[in-house]
Amino acid sequence: MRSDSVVPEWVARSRGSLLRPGPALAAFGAVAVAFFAWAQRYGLQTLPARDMGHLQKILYVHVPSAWIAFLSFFVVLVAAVWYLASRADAADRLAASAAEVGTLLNGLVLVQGMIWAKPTWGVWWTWDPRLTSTLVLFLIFVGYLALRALVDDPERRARWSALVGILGALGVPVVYMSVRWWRTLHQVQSTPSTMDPAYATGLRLNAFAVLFVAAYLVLLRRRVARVEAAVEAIEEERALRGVEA
Amino acid sequence: MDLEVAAGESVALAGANGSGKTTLLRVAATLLRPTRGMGAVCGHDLVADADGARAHVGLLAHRSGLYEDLSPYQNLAFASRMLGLGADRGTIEAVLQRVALAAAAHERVRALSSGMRRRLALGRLLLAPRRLLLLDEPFASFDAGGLDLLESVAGEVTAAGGSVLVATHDLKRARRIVVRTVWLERGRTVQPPADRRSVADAPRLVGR
Amino acid sequence: MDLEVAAGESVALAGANGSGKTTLLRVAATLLRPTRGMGAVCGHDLVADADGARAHVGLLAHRSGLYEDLSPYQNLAFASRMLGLGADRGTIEAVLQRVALAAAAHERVRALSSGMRRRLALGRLLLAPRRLLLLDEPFASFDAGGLDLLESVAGEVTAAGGSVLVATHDLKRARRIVVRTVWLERGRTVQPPADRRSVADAPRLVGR
Amino acid sequence: MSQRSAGELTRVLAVAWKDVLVEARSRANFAAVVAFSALVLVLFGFALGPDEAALTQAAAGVLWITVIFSSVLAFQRAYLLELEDAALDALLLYPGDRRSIFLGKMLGSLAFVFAVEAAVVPMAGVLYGLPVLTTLGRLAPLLALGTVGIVALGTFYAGMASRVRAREVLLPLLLFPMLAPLVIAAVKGTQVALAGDPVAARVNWLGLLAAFDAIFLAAAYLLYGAVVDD
Amino acid sequence: MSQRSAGELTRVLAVAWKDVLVEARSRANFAAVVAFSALVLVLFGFALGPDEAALTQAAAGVLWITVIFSSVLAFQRAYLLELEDAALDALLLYPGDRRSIFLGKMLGSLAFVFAVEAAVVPMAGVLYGLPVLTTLGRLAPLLALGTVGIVALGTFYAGMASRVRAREVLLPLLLFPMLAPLVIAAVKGTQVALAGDPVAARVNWLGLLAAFDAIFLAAAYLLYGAVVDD
Ligand code: HEM
Ligand SMILES: Nc1ncnc2c1ncn2[C@@H]1O[C@H](COP(=O)(O)OP(=O)(O)OP(=O)(O)O)[C@@H](O)[C@H]1O
Ligand SMILES: Nc1ncnc2c1ncn2[C@@H]1O[C@H](COP(=O)(O)OP(=O)(O)OP(=O)(O)O)[C@@H](O)[C@H]1O
Ligand SMILES: [Mg+2]
Ligand SMILES: [Mg+2]
Repeated sequence: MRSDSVVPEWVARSRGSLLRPGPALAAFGAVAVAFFAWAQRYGLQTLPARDMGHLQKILYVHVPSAWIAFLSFFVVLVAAVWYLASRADAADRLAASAAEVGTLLNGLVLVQGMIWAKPTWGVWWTWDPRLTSTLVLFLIFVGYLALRALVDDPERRARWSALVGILGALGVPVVYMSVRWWRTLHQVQSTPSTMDPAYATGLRLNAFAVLFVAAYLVLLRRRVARVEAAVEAIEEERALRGVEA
Repeated sequence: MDLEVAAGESVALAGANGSGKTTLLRVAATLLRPTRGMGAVCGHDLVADADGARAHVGLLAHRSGLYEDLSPYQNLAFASRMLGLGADRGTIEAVLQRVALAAAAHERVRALSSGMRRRLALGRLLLAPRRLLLLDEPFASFDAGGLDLLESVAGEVTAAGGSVLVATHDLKRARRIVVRTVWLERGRTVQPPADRRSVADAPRLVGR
Repeated sequence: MDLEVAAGESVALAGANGSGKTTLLRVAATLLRPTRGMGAVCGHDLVADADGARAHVGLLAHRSGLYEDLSPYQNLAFASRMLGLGADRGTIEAVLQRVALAAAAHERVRALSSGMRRRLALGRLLLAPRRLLLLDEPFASFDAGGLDLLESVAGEVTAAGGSVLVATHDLKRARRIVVRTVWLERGRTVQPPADRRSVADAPRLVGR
Repeated sequence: MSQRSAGELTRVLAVAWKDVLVEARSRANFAAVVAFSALVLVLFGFALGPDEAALTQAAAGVLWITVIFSSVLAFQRAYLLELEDAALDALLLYPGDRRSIFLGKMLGSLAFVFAVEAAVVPMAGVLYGLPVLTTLGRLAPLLALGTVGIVALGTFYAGMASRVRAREVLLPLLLFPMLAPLVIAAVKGTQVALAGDPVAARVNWLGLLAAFDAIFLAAAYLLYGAVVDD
Repeated sequence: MSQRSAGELTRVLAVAWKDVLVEARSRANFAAVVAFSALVLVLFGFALGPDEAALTQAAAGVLWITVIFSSVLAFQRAYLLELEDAALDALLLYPGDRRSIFLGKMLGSLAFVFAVEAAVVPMAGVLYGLPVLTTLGRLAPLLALGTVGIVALGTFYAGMASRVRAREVLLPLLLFPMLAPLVIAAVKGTQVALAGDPVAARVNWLGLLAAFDAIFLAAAYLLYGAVVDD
């Protein structure tokens, strides 16, 4: 009986460096972070003079974060469909990683927005359609992550979270439209929908920067997920063997 | 592991606590999906054709799967409808008679003793013919009459060309039912399994 | 009914399904109040001095009474504290060792097999000395090692002058533990009982 | 094929009927949910009152929140029933289409929630002074469509949530954010029906509810097989 | 006597610690309750909004209803825990005063609900624009006293209702009528604390809450033995 046979070969090979990213991933991460720093600097330097107030600077993290969060949720949808079609563990790990990164970015959008809203609008929060639907979207994926945390069986966890991911993604446009109708019937507070073309280049650059950083995080998270799955398998094996011990 | 149960054969599963008997029965009943390996019941693959396999399998589990607030009669009537047999009064009363629950037919299941519940769960298996009977520690809770009943039910299934698989620690009693015994130990594979469900490694359960 | 268990004696309760064995054990454990009649454990009346009786009784019931999300170790530590014994690491580990659960000490109980749970429930009874051990169908789910364990636990209680009461259908196994058998049938009253709980008619359980 | 679907229909009805039967055997439960709803209505009365105008304005919202909380209780019960003695395992062992179980449980919960509403709406009418009787024709379809949406999604999510550790919490967590559009449409529609708000009336809330129901009913039905497939 | 009560104290703490431990082993559960509370707050936003004035007026009520719903979840969990594998039977078999079990379970729930409130109050402050930070000194005692009353009653009734079939539904049924006076006092007190309503301020809401707490706590403690004794 080979007692180490429960350890997948790629885990055994990595000799304790599991959680450290491999050289390719590390290089990508470094480039992503450097590009992000440069894009931020570029954005801030090219701000139109009249807007040099500190407040506007948040724009270059706020809007890209929102875009990439939405993109992450779209990845969750795709990975969920992929999982149901193929039952590939890789699909589930991608979905989980994208959901976590997306929820993180979504949370950042909310926090940044609130920090911005207090000085500009005088309140932390207002029931504006975009704000409200961002919050609901955030909560949908908090539910998704809670489900993942609460289901122990890996196969069932993958299957159920794929279902919740699909329904959640289906809900996004419905939520967005209904919140609009709910709100726009009455007076609308200044919404962040008027954008000066002067911001466009900086925004686009920063959108890519956040995209790269997010992609790095997803890849890193996926690696951790693989290790977690291996640990889960080993622990279960140990439980099975523990009986006669 | 490798297990083949022939038509008309009855087999006991033995093994220490936690050796995977219950898990194997649940895989054979399509309640768990085998992580690796494959199995089939009466030619129906357990994964690809789970629905086909289900039609032939009857499981008597640790927990009976009854509705506590309904009566034994109502529980059987529901089971009968779900099997697509309608709820014929005569049939149900005959089953209740056979498992000696006629007197308690309209009590709440909640008020029944543990053995009476097991009888009712057994009665549910009598509603339709089964090709493969899976019994998980069936000797617990039954009194002498219950054991006779169990024996005759298992006998009928094998006589009709079906098979019986009994997970138990009580091999002496099991011998009244089974013809051979299979031992499980961590799934009884030659190579140690990489997964707790590997007990399901290729359980070829062929009911016929 | 009338039942007296002497010090150092162990008695089996037999009877058909639904004859009232479980009910009697629950009355003796003070979990049910007798509708009529009375009983006492070690001189503590089951109704008037239920608290005094409880201190001497240990019950192994159909369901184990464990916390599914805690580990075996945490379950025993809690039980030990509730018994007023603190949670001494050495004692608890010794108990886990004895019931052969040391390897699973920090798993969730939810993941244990049925026999492993029964072992843990038995382990809880080992934390404090008991004068009266009530075992409800203890042979179910235990493998051979579990049965030996059960036998030695019961032997220790009787050797220390306590008593053991075993409700079971498996008299052959019970004979490894008990010295005599009492049969129940609808409460074993001379007049047929007018009440289903009348099995509790005057169960005089004297542990000493 | 048609015989097969006739068989499935029998199974759908058997599951629904069984749930109704369980409720009927413990009638206390239905009474309790109604009483619970009444108490929520009263509590809101105190929390928002004594300002009459504020109360009337909030009435539609309070009514729907009451319906949602009662429904959550109904779904949880519907599945606890199946878990108490591992009945769900037995249910999954019957041969045939497992989506019939979904439809059956949904139908059972629907009957239950409709019955609760039949008691709650008049109570809300009395407590908040709403013209529920005269507007019944417009109110009824709103209630029907709104309830179908809640029950379809709720039955779907309860099938998962009821089988995890923190089941009481997970169900609302998954369900509530998805219900946001439904709540908006239902509340607005109810306000229009009750008071005739001219601005809000420009949107076809009933149509919105119907669309919502269609999308989520279809999705839940199609995906349910994967919920119980293990 | 004093040694005996020291023993009971150990048992109280053991029960409370066990409940905290179970929560800690599934930390996700606490997060889920917090998210649930956020959802209730948002759902009310949809039901009562988008008119900001109406929302502000209703805020104190919404806050307390959120606290109550979260507490109900906590009680349900606390007792489902004991029922899952008949652990309550085992608990009742330990010698000693059974009211210690009540105190222990109450303490455990109290810890949980306080933790939830620490997250809910800031969220309500942000979403409904309440000055929770500046009025914290007046809010905290209100929250503490109100919560103790809710938890005392809830633990008592959960202990009772958990032994009955329709437990999830019976709990609120029994809980809510008793809670009504307590919640009214809490809501009114909170409104005063937040806005300084001069009329309502003439009543000593805090004193009223303290009186309710004393009554409920004493009654629940004394009666608990009878509830679990069968
Ligand atoms: C909690 C508060 C806030 C949240 C949740 C929030 C959320 C969002 C989201 C989700 C987007 C991306 C929408 C899209 O591209 O479709 C966005 C874009 C934007 N936000 Fe915010 N926001 C908040 C506060 C603010 C504030 C206070 C301002 C400035 C006064 C602001 C200015 C902008 C601008 C300029 C855009 C880009 C507009 C566009 O793409 O059309 N946001 N916000
Ligand atoms: N849901 C689960 N999650 C993780 N592990 C599990 C689960 N169910 C069972 N196991 C593990 O699988 C192993 C086999 O359990 P199983 O219930 O099949 O044993 P068994 O042979 O029926 O034992 P017993 O005789 O005690 O009933 C055990 O070690 C158990 O810990
Ligand atoms: N909670 C209850 N309410 C009403 N009747 C009950 C209740 N519990 C048990 N009974 C009835 O009391 C009788 C005795 O049941 P008990 O569980 O004591 O039997 P038992 O001898 O343990 O049987 P078994 O061998 O099947 O476990 C049964 O007829 C049962 O219907
Ligand atoms: Mg087993
Ligand atoms: Mg019994």
